[in-house]
Amino acid sequence: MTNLSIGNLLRRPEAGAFLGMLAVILFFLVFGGVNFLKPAGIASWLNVAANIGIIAIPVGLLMIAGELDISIGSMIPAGSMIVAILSGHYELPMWISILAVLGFGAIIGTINGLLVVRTAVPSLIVTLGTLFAVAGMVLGLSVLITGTTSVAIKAPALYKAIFGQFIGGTYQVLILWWVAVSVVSVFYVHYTKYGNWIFALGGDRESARNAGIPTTRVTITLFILSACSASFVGMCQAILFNSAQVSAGMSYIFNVIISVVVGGVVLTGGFGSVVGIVFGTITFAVVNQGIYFTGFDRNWSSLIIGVMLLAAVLMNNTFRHMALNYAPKKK
Amino acid sequence: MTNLSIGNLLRRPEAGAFLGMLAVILFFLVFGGVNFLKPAGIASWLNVAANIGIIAIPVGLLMIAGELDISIGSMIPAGSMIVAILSGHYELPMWISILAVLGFGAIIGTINGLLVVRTAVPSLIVTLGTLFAVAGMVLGLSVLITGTTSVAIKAPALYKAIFGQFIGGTYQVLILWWVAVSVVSVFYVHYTKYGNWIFALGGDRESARNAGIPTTRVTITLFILSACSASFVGMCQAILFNSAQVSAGMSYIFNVIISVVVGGVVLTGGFGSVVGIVFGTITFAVVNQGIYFTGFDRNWSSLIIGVMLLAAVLMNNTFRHMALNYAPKKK
Amino acid sequence: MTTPVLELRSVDKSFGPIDVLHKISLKVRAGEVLCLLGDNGAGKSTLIKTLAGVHKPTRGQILMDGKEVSFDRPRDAQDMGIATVHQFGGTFPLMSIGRSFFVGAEPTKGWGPFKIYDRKKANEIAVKAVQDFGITRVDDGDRLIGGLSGGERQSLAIARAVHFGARVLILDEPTAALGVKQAAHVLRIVKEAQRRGLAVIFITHQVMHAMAVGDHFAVLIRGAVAADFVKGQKSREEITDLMAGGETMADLEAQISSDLATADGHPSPATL
Amino acid sequence: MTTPVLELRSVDKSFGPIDVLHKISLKVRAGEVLCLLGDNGAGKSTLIKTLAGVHKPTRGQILMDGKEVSFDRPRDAQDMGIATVHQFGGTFPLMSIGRSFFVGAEPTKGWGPFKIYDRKKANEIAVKAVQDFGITRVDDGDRLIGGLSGGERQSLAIARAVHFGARVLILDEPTAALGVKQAAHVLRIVKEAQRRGLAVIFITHQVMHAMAVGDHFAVLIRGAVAADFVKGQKSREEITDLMAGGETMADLEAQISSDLATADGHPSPATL
Amino acid sequence: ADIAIIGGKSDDAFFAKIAKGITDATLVVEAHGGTVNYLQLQTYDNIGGDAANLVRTAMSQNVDIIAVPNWVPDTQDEAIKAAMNAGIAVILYNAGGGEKAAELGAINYIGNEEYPAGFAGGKYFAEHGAKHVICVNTVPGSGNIEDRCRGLADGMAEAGVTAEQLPLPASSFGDPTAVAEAIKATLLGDDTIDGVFAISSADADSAYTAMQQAGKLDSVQLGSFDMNVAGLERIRDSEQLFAIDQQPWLQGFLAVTLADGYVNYGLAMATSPLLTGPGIVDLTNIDATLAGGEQGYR
Ligand SMILES: Nc1ncnc2c1ncn2[C@@H]1O[C@H](COP(=O)(O)OP(=O)(O)OP(=O)(O)O)[C@@H](O)[C@H]1O
Ligand SMILES: Nc1ncnc2c1ncn2[C@@H]1O[C@H](COP(=O)(O)OP(=O)(O)OP(=O)(O)O)[C@@H](O)[C@H]1O
Ligand SMILES: [Mg+2]
Ligand SMILES: [Mg+2]
Repeated sequence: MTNLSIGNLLRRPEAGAFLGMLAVILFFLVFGGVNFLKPAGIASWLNVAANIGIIAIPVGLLMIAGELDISIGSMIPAGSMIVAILSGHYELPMWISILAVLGFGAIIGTINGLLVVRTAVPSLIVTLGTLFAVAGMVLGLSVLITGTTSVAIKAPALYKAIFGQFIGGTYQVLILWWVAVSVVSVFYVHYTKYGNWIFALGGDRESARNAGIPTTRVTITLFILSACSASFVGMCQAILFNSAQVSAGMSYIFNVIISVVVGGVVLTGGFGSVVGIVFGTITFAVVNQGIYFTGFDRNWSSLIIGVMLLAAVLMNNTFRHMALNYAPKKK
Repeated sequence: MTNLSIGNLLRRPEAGAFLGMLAVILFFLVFGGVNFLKPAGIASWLNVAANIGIIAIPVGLLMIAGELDISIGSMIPAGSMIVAILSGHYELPMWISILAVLGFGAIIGTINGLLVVRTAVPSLIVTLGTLFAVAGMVLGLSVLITGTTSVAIKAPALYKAIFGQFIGGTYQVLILWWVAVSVVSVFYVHYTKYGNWIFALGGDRESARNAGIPTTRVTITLFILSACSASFVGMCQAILFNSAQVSAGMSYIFNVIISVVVGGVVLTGGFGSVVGIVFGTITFAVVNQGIYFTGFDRNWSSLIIGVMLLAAVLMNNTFRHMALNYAPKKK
Repeated sequence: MTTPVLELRSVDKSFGPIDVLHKISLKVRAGEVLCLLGDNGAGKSTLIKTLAGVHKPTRGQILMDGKEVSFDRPRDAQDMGIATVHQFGGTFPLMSIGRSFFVGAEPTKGWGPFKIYDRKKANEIAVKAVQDFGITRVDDGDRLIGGLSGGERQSLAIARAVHFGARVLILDEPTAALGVKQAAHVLRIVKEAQRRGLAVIFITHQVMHAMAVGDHFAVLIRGAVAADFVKGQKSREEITDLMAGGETMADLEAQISSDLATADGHPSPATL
Repeated sequence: MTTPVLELRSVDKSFGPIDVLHKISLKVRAGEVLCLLGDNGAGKSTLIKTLAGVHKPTRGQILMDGKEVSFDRPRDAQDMGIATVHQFGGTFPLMSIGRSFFVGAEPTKGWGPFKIYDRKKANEIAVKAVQDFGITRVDDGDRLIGGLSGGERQSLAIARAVHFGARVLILDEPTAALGVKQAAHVLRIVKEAQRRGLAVIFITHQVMHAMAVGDHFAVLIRGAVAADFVKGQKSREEITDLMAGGETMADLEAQISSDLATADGHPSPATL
Repeated sequence: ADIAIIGGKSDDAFFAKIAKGITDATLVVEAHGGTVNYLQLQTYDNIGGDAANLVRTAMSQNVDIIAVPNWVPDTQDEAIKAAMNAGIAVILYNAGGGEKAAELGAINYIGNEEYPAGFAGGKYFAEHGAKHVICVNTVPGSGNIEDRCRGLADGMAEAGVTAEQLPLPASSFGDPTAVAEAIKATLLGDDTIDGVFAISSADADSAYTAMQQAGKLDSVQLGSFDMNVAGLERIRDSEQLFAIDQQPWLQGFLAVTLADGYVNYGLAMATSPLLTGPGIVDLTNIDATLAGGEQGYR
């Protein structure tokens, strides 16, 4: 009955992700030296992790609920462009842009969710459709309105401080947002009934519906959250880098999904944890950026990333397996 | 008991894909004019379809069996580079290069398959690992061996005629390979027991194993086929275009998966057909290339592609739904 | 007293071209156990899914307390106090026992946006409810459902419905996967629910179980109500015949036993 | 004659830290029906999965015809003539009836690389086998499994095992989801298999079914063989008590019926 | 004249400027009763092969003339020759070079060349005191980017200083933070680096952030291929050394108008190739450039 036994810890979905993360950090400590864990070194992967992580959490929750969202790939440039066009080109107040960015996320999320719920077309395909459609719309409208595909924006100091600045000259303020999103998500997912609904949805949609869960509402809400998170990150990037581009962030799609799955979320739904996603995101960011602290030839970096990711997941998986088979030992 | 009733036709997995294909062809006939269906116009999408199609069939079969393979994205440049380095740089005979290309496919396929079968890590993640690893290896080795990342190759006429030439100046010889792969696959998948095994595997892996199907062998074979098909296409591209580049074909991953799913294969496995995949590939190629025949503003082309794909799948889906609910009417 | 809690008036249900239910009219009153009997594929599960809000009837009416109702979603039926154990599913392999038990109706503590899921309470209630079924192996509400045996899962699903069933309890073959002890417990629970004034709809293929708890029997044959009678009106043999889809069945045991007696040549097994 | 077809010698099976089977020793001879009884979670399914090649025993031996065998995969067991119907699964919702029936052992025609799957033959045999179970609704082998009722699917799985079972037939709760008619048919099939000289292992929670066909009974309690006896050595009450995990159970029906008799206040339902 | 012109991805900031030139030139073509069909690549994964396919697509549309960048000559020459054999005139622009145009028999070449452009950047860096420059390659393995970096290295080598490539993995492409952090880590890891060369305007934004983060705004100079407004503003504010300009608007505009004149009236330029770059944008010419940049022409 001890709640803190090793068994109970290992049983947690994030245990594997945590060990995978430790392993890659250790690897780069050995091969990359201690610079990697000095403040500037930490920032190098924490900044990357924060950008991915804010999107990875809602996408991970969607995956737990049994759905995929790849339209984030064009929601990021959409968010950038909206703020740049409204506040950069038309010079409207920032708060209007922010509302527009989130509002656009809500609209696309609702469309994704409604299509998935109403038509039974797999969410990969639905969001692929919106991925293309949003990319086309953003490009078409930017060219129509501004005549270019890259718009500069200078946000007022206050908004820059909140959305796009470097704290202490090194850490993106987005890291704080990421922490906030993580804490709120941990609370809602693991400590309220809504989390339970998400897990049930991914476990068995039919049974969840039969159990009285408003499956439609939960699904649509999750799609809105993921679309909004992506457009939010896009907005922050535009504010931080003072400029927005329409080109779609296809690599984000991969990076986010990798982070989520490395974080121990089961691709087919029903299992995972927010903390695991956070660990998975850090693991991915460390693997991706750690290479620059090592002496390895840069041409081989993809090879190292591939092998490290596999190793991290294998470790993760071993533990999940132990977790599922675990039960308190009888005397 | 008439085997040719409309009901029976609609029940076929490819019925929806066929209708989706018809719909997009009609759309582009109306908006793109008749050039689109003249011999040269047909070539413009048939060539694209053939390149995707040869890979889409084994990837689709894997999906039917419940697995994903995204390592194809780096297997294509790997195939190109192997033939370019061996026969272009080292000037070895072509048949050695061909064996090497297929052999490399077999090795990576086996690694993918073994990891998936032995470790229960989701295949998306395993093949993502090999995607990065192979991409890194190809880049690293090319730079190491040739000092550049783009190598020229002039294949002898015989090999060019077989693997990389334009028939009548317009049709890639790859189209014939695609037809051959399709016919052989239709035969094996729909008319032999092996096809049955693939469907069973995707329907319920555990039950399939219990039913005595050599699940491990089937899974590994399918991974080998998909890796080999990708490296084969890469090789043909190098021979056709006389040069090879290492940049990874991430977009191929998307395009192949879209084609397969538009072709009516269920993303979670157990349902689909080879003919459907062929229709799906054509649909995708038509949507992608048809835009060049229309007068639409190019800035909006992504939007049109997205909307068309969604429409094709929605149509497809409606019919699958009817198919699953269909049973001969009792009097 | 005599207004039925739940009533169906000539309900039809088709799936596309397949007609599964034809003009079903049935009533179930408070404190009454309605046994729904019928062959495989007769349409029993489809009927109760219609009552549980999973399907909408193609034609016909559903009345609760004499007033017409329409369930758009299972939630609607639940909110009116109808708890259902479906024939398949209902549990989530990768969820913990406590969470699975309370899914969709989680106990919470705290207030406002800080209402948190009460894991301790949920686990306690769930484990107790399952142990009441005689499944004493299960003592940790955090264990995952995936590791339970089929009967253990089934017991969990029934325990859940009993816990939430306010007015009507619908059980679709609840005893199918259960051991003798657990089945007896389910029957006892059904009777307890009846005594507490709930209306119970009970589906089973076991004559003995049906006769043990049923007050009122309805037999479906090919989607239509072929017989509707109360306890005592028909003999066990008649009921068995009806359950077999109206075909005349010799008494099962008798037949098999006599087969056995006349069969020769099978070796008398040695004791181990 | 007396060499058992299949024998287990002190077989243990653990899943990680969980010990599910302890020192199981059992024999089953040709022409004999071994009924495996036991409470939910006693380990029956785990035991037969070990025999079917799904799990490998942690310790102990499996012997066939007196010779030790080792099954690395279910296929190995099948190749030795052991056909199993598992408690769950076994059918493929999105496959046709004919294909699902023959999955892993497809009938072919033609030769060499052009051996093609004989769809017509497969459909005919499958439909006939299922219709023999009394499920006459199923008449098209191309229909998808997904549209069948639970009982229809179960019948299909049993029909499949009977069709392929050469020497040993293992049925894990085959009658659980079946209607009266179908269950009777399964029992008849078990007896027919026995008469043809097959060894049958039959798992059920229904005493009546067990007593109707069993020659030889083994009761598992918490993963160990608690009793092993032949037909006639124990009374029905004793068997029922054993099935309930060794707890003393009053006769089920009697108890419930008497409960019912003493219960008062429940309304006598009006006829409709 | 019915003109087909082939170009890069529609969301590529550089090609958006070419597209603007094409759109402007289309007015002229249409006034002459002709049409312009702009065929764009959808990805850069197989740039040579896809461009060759687009040439064939254009052939199938019975156009009079095709304007195409010859990105991968080994791959595209065959298709271009096939078009000419079918009686379609060809004009090269953006990539390929004057020699190639002459060899193939194309009417002219309009644009600049990757290698010399890189080379010019290398020389400019060296002249401004850079001794060790990194060429940040976010698309390793793509031939034209390799050429830029090679040119840069050779241009520096001529002055006796060095440049090397920093290839980033594909997972960083399109993620400005990941690109910035990679550059930052590299700057922190090697104090001898005093110049960063970005292959696109978006990467230059990231590179600037990286320098800022590494605290090396004073010791490291930034140069880039192409430019956007943010980049031009940096040059104005002396935060970026220079940008290499190819004048993409001119490339698109000239390619289409020349093609139109050639087909309709047999007009041809006496000068070949017509070079639109490389030009260097730095403090000396920033004001005019910035004005054009804000309207999407530079
Ligand atoms: N969604 C559906 N689509 C098409 N046909 C269906 C569907 N659901 C059920 N059916 C058909 O309706 C008939 C009745 O099915 P139902 O599951 O209600 O039977 P049941 O009486 O519960 O049988 P069992 O005792 O085997 O559980 C069956 O023939 C089945 O094939
Ligand atoms: N893969 C597994 N991992 C861990 N525990 C398992 C596993 N399979 C079964 N068990 C445990 O082993 C015990 C026996 O399970 P089994 O399925 O064999 O029971 P059973 O006798 O078939 O019960 P039922 O009559 O309910 O089908 C159960 O307590 C179950 O929780
Ligand atoms: Mg049923
Ligand atoms: Mg069992």
